[in-house]
Amino acid sequence: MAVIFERTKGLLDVPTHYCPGCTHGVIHRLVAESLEELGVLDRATGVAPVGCSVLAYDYFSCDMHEAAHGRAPAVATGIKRAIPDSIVFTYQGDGDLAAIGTAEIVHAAARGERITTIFVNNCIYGMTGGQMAPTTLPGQVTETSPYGRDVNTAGHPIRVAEMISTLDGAVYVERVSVDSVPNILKAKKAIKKAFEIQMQGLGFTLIEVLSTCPTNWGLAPVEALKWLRENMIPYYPLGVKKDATTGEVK
Amino acid sequence: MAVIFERTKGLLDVPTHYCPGCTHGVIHRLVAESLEELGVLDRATGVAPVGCSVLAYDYFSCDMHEAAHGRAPAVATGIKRAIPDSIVFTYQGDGDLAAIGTAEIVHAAARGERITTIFVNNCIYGMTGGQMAPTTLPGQVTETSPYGRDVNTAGHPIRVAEMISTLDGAVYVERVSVDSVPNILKAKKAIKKAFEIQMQGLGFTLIEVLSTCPTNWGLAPVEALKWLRENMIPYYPLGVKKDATTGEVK
Amino acid sequence: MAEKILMKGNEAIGEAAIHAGCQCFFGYPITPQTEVAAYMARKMPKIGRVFLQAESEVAAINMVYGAAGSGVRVLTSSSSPGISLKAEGISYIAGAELPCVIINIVRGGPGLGGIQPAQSDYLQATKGCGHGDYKMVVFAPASVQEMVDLVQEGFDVADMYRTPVMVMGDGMLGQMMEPVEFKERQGRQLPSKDWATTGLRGKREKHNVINSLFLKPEELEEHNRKLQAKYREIENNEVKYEMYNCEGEVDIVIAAYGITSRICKNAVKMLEKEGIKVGLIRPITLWPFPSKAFEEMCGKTKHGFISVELSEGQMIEDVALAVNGRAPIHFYGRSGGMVPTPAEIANKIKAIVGGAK
Amino acid sequence: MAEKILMKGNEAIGEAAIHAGCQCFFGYPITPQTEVAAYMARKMPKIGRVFLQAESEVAAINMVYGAAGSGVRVLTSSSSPGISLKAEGISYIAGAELPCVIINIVRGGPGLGGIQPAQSDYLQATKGCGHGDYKMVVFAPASVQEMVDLVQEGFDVADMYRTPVMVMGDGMLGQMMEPVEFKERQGRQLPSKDWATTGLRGKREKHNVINSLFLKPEELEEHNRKLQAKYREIENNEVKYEMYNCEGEVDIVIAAYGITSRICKNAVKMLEKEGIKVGLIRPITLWPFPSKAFEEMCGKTKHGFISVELSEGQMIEDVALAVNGRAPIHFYGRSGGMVPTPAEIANKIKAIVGGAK
Amino acid sequence: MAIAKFREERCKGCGLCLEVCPVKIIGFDEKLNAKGYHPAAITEENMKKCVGCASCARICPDLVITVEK
Amino acid sequence: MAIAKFREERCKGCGLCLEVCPVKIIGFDEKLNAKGYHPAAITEENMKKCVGCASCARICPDLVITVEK
Amino acid sequence: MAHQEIIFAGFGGQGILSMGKFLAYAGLDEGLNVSWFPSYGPEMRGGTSNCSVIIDEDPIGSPLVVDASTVVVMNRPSLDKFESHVVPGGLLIIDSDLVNREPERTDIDIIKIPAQTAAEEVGSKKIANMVLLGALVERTKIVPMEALLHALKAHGKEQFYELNKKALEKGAEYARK
Amino acid sequence: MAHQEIIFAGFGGQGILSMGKFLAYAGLDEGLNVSWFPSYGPEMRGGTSNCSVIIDEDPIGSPLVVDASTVVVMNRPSLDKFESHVVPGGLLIIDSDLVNREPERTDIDIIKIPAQTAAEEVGSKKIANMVLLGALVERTKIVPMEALLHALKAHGKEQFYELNKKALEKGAEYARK
Ligand SMILES: Cc1ncc(C[n+]2csc(CCOP(=O)(O)OP(=O)(O)O)c2C)c(N)n1
Ligand SMILES: Cc1ncc(C[n+]2csc(CCOP(=O)(O)OP(=O)(O)O)c2C)c(N)n1
Ligand code: SF4
Ligand code: SF4
Ligand code: SF4
Ligand code: SF4
Ligand code: SF4
Ligand code: SF4
Ligand SMILES: [Mg+2]
Ligand SMILES: [Mg+2]
Repeated sequence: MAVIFERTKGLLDVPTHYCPGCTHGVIHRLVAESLEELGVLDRATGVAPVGCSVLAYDYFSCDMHEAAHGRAPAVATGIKRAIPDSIVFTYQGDGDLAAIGTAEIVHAAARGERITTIFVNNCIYGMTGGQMAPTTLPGQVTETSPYGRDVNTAGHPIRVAEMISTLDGAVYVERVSVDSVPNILKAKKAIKKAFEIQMQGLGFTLIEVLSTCPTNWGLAPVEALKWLRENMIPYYPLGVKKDATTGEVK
Repeated sequence: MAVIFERTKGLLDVPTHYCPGCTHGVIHRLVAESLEELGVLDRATGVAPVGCSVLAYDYFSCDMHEAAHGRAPAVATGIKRAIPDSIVFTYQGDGDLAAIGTAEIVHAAARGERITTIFVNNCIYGMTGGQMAPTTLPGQVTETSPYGRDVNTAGHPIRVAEMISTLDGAVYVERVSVDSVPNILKAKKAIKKAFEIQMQGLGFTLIEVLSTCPTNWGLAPVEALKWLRENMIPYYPLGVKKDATTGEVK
Repeated sequence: MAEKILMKGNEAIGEAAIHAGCQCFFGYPITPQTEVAAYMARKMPKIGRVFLQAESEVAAINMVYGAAGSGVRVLTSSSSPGISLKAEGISYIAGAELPCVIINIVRGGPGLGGIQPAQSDYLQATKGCGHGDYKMVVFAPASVQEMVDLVQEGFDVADMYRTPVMVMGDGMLGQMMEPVEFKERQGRQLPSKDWATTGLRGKREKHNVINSLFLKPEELEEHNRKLQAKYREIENNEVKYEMYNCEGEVDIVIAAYGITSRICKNAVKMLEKEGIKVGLIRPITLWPFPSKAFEEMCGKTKHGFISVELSEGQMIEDVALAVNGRAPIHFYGRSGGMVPTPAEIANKIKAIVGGAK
Repeated sequence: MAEKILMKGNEAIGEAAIHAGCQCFFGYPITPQTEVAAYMARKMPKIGRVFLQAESEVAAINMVYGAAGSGVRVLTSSSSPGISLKAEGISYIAGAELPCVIINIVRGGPGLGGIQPAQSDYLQATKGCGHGDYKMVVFAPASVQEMVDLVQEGFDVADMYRTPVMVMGDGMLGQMMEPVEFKERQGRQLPSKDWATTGLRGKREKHNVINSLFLKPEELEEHNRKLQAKYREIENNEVKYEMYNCEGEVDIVIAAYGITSRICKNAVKMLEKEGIKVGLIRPITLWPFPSKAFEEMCGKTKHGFISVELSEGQMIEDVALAVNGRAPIHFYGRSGGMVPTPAEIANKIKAIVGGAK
Repeated sequence: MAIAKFREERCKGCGLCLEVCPVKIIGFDEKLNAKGYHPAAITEENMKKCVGCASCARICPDLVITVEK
Repeated sequence: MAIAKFREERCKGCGLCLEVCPVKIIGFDEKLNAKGYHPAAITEENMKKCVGCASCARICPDLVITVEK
Repeated sequence: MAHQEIIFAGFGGQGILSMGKFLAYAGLDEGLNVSWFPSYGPEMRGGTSNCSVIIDEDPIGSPLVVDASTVVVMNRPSLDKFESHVVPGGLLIIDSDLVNREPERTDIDIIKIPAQTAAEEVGSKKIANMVLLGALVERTKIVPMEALLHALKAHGKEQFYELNKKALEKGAEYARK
Repeated sequence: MAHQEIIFAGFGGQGILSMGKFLAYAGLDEGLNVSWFPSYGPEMRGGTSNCSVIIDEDPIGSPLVVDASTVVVMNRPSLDKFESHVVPGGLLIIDSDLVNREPERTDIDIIKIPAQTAAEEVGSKKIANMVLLGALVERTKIVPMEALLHALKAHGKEQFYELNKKALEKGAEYARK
């Protein structure tokens, strides 16, 4: 019998601390598999954020940094500049990347930093117990938008992939989702492609991954997938936002 | 004889510290005239940045704050939220707004903060003696890009107006120039319109003004106007980038 | 007398600020103080006041600058790494002489550290949070009730002296519930905020400017001398502390603040039973530090002092400065979220004073 | 011996770092240290090394974190407000035990303050720049040559102890030109950086992790104890200072560092002529502070000590801690960019010691 | 014939695999695992229906499942 | 007839007004002002040619010029 | 004996925190010093939840209970974690419906209550926590049952009062057995 | 008298900073302690420029010159600002082509040189600074002229050496007058 699916060597064989059904775990796998398949685990360094995935450094089998909240792109820049042939990625949540780390992600992209950012958008601050994120949907109830996000006072959600696409240094930007198996397959393809572009030294790549937070959304894991599908995807349309390797900008 | 042109009451009657021919002075006038003409000098508060215009607080006749480098949009947010009927503007350079202050401007825009940002883009850090700014043009020689900005290592210039236009909370975004009298007249119109939109409470407004730095560009003032025209405008196209009051997005 | 209710420290902070007339709250989530923001998010909009989650701690402190400069009472809250990010902003606020209240619910450091209770930001708060010659008033409550009282007092002191005030708790004080009551307060007579940027509104001739820049050295020095004079005034008028069991001669005097002081009190009681008399000085203001209380005890303690901290030796410097060589100073500290038991502290003290008399 | 050339302090810093093998520079412009970055921008690309102007000081210090974690020598440079912004990052670097050199060319504060020379970040550098229980080594050169030497030494000390090292100058030292030579240095025997994230590269089984998070209090405390042990070792081995005119009995001892110490030396000479004997202790490491030098002088000074600073009284705390009540301590400070003349200092001292003998 | 093997002690009982299995053969075990969850499992009977699509494995956030064919 | 009045002591001699004047009547004064610049000025002769367009005033960064017509 | 240090522990959603809160309120109403302190932070993510409650005539030091006079556990991991924290002679209350092992301690007082079953009998599994709390108060007498009921009335949801009261009584019965 | 404190002042672009630098280099070559310190910051924006140079046998304290043994000014604002900084008996050197007023001090040595004219005679107005520097060295003897020439050769641009040398000599002539 042939093995059709088994655990990637890109992840250490340890249990994770994620809540049941949290899709952080799926995204970890996609990143790790990509690195393994591209044969670069040996020269890869990942940067974990501050957020639920803070302990990612305990899960990925390649070298890892734990960065200050929001600063992963700057840390990754330091790593890449110090060791230019390394393959460097940041793994960041929406609080980390789209709130406190806005300047760092914009400038890493503008500089065309040869790194890959995996941006996990779950519309909430998971780690700290469910506060509003810059990506929280209008009307969404969170700890700090208890009456639903009021765009009048709390502002409008940021579409990160679209914003980053306006920057010349960003060469590949795609938004994917892990709400279903077909979408997971597409997400994998996008992540792998981003790393390939990094290996070619073409510039900055970012994959925004729509992800669930069953715990702070107050939904069962399967319900959370549905909520993502029905609420997030309409606001955050999937697809390639920019592909400078082909000249495509959407 | 009728007075055709005289000094606005929006500016105090004091000499400025700007270098000869520096167009910061022109932009000050346009802002001050707009406030005066709209009759809001009395309830206006401006926020000066850190940059050559740091002393703007000594020039505008309305109440003023001097903000930390890059943080003017946050300071302005504090002022506007504290006193909602005030008319609040930030006056910021390209180092201030597009480098260190990236997160603050993006989020003020995303929140649809009812403030007006005057963004003075002169492709350089004037105050500190001519270092590279995020808006410095490819190949441009500065103190920190002595061999010309190499986009390969220093990255690509950021088109702020375009980037901010991707944010839902930004309702009016235009890029103007003060390199000629006709353009100055257009710039004035844009600035005034931005304040009008603020008065209507519609959201965030930003006017990017292309400006000169004869001193650090190493050019005579008149040459500097020409340099702006020939080098900056092609890279930073003028015009309305977004007008949500009409639904226009370019 | 108001009714006593059980409240979490973090929520009590929010309610106290509301009672004090706080008009704006700007913050960014961080454990273990997230409930402050959550509470304000629920309450402030209901009473027509401002709750705004900033994009970062840096933005939050600068929003505070803007609102404080506009003349309203404003609060921000964070925990250790977030406070480090506010350092520049706090220095600006001090430089521009703006009143505001800043909460630090301290967690273990350095770096990302941990999220459990700690007191390892003492030196940052009292000495070096930000560049330049400035000080901020630092309150260290030891109970949820005191948290409430000091937040309210903090707004008064801030307005009185045009200075930032930090109220520093720890993860335990922030997370625990205790009975609190919101008493009617006798507020101070406060100066009017005629310096605030409210817009001229036809009431003023000259524009108001909020600023910390003084390009001419003579002017910047003058400004600094003015700040220093204010700090001396605060040192003269605003020191707060508690002395416990300090009557007569004692074997040793504990210095402890915040949650640690409560544990120390239990240790004092344990030792009392063993015939060891231990005094306790509990600084309530960490800056200005209650040096006089220590001076007073120098001649009355057999074995000197012991600084007990949830840190690796920070307040001990201020104790040493106050004692100034007149008595030995010992130390007992835990860190990283470890909290000592009264027995541990008692044992340490017994080792110093040599067991029961 | 290498040739002596005239060099600006700021440029000498850059050249010294290059000599020390610094592979990456990350910085953000700020007066009065912009020449450091400008120099690196000119030189580093030519020798295949990295110059990168970051988008902010916050980004710069986190780039330093990344590069230091990757095992290369890395430098960043800023001035007061910029250092405040780096506070969180420095705490992370200390927590993750990464070696790097940080330059602070101090200007007047607080807030935006001014751009003229000052020493008002002493407490920030030595006590409270960032949250948590950590220390960084702080060098205070007094000449451009010493700036060069200490930047080079700084990289060694950083690598030796896996710790951030700050080299703290002021606007004057940064802007002035003096003769310097770049000597062949006898480097230290340094531990290998087997902890660096170079990629596994088939050479390691286990991945390397750069991190400052320890969620379990026991582990965070253990980590803190390890850091403290390292700090004690540094205190034992790395104190540097100069004693000038301290032989025999003296009327008073000046404590002064950096540029101020040079002015004080001139004051010492002036007073000598008037028959007043003044010693000078010049701390070269501000942390660890040369307490022993002060202890040594306690019995040999008639009128105690005087701390002379370009600040409103910061180093005086460390002087007091070292002297510990054994002698009186006086103070003379200027601030905001004001720099005293030798005569001013001499006058102050005469007022204390009561004129010539 | 295909087999989906579950590493029971790693399962958090989230149910995502149940949802995506095209032949709906995955259920929860009655007993709790060491983590305190009812782990996903396939009865011997049901296993025969497995088409080896690996959907379950692909959506499992905890890498509980290996699929062979 | 139009008049452009120059507030000489404020002029920094940048020359922008010279450049934009449609009738090119503005020149620099020989003497230095207190700031040390040769201030812009219009001779009495030239003033007659002023069309009162205020272009000079609009581009002057230092608000040196008032225009009347 | 007006000094009790209690740990309540179980899964999130079982009402662990509110159990502690009502007890603390009852203590407060009795004029005693009280404190309540939850575990916080990422360990919550594992789904566990616990809190410390102290009721004392004297002022309270640390609100964190290490040596507990009483421990109430509502799942197996909590028993594993906290069994050792009961002081000799102290009390351990176990929801025996949810905990599938016997305690090992022999030097303490142990009450095993099939709280889920008992609560369901009263009306809803959701109030199993109240059953256990009833047992605690009955056995320790730390506060009068009336004080607890008063706290429930004053600080709980009106509509659950009667149900909760029944659950408390049911628990008290078990404690009297 | 190997202790001189000199202020050079004028507009940016007049070579104020390099005048000081060459002098400092000459001092260095003579084995003396030297320091050079420019004014910095936004006042530069006004177009003014100045630097302090100290040459001393003893170690140098502050590099900022307040009480100058010599002041060299190349514009009117600099004369206004620094005339009072010359110590009694000190030296004031003025580019009389650019400074349109007489100095007020009578207790000091004053050399007025039409340096622009003199420089133009030598070859270019741009080296007026060197004319003034020549006068300074000649009058003060702070360093031998040879040392200055050596500094120019070692640290200046090759192609300007001869011109500069002539300018220095021209200045020296004025000082000898
Ligand atoms: C400087 C700083 N500010 C705030 C925090 C607290 N904090 C930790 S994680 C987090 C947000 C995490 O949200 P997100 O990035 O969306 O990641 P998720 O947990 O949702 O995966 C915050 C605000 C911190 N650790 N440091
Ligand atoms: C935190 C901090 N970093 C850096 C500086 C130094 N600084 C002052 S102005 C400036 C840049 C100004 O450039 P820009 O914003 O483009 O304004 P301009 O002078 O060109 O008008 C910098 C980096 C500072 N004052 N504070
Ligand atoms: S809190 Fe949300 S994002 Fe974090 S691990 Fe749990 S489900 Fe995932
Ligand atoms: S330096 Fe440039 S931007 Fe600044 S005042 Fe001078 S010309 Fe204007
Ligand atoms: S491999 Fe496919 S058919 Fe088999 S159990 Fe998994 S999801 Fe079901
Ligand atoms: S998806 Fe994985 S963790 Fe979830 S129930 Fe299935 S096997 Fe268990
Ligand atoms: S008003 Fe017009 S015509 Fe008259 S001087 Fe000015 S620019 Fe020239
Ligand atoms: S534009 Fe204004 S400052 Fe410039 S030369 Fe004309 S009048 Fe003078
Ligand atoms: Mg998130
Ligand atoms: Mg600029």
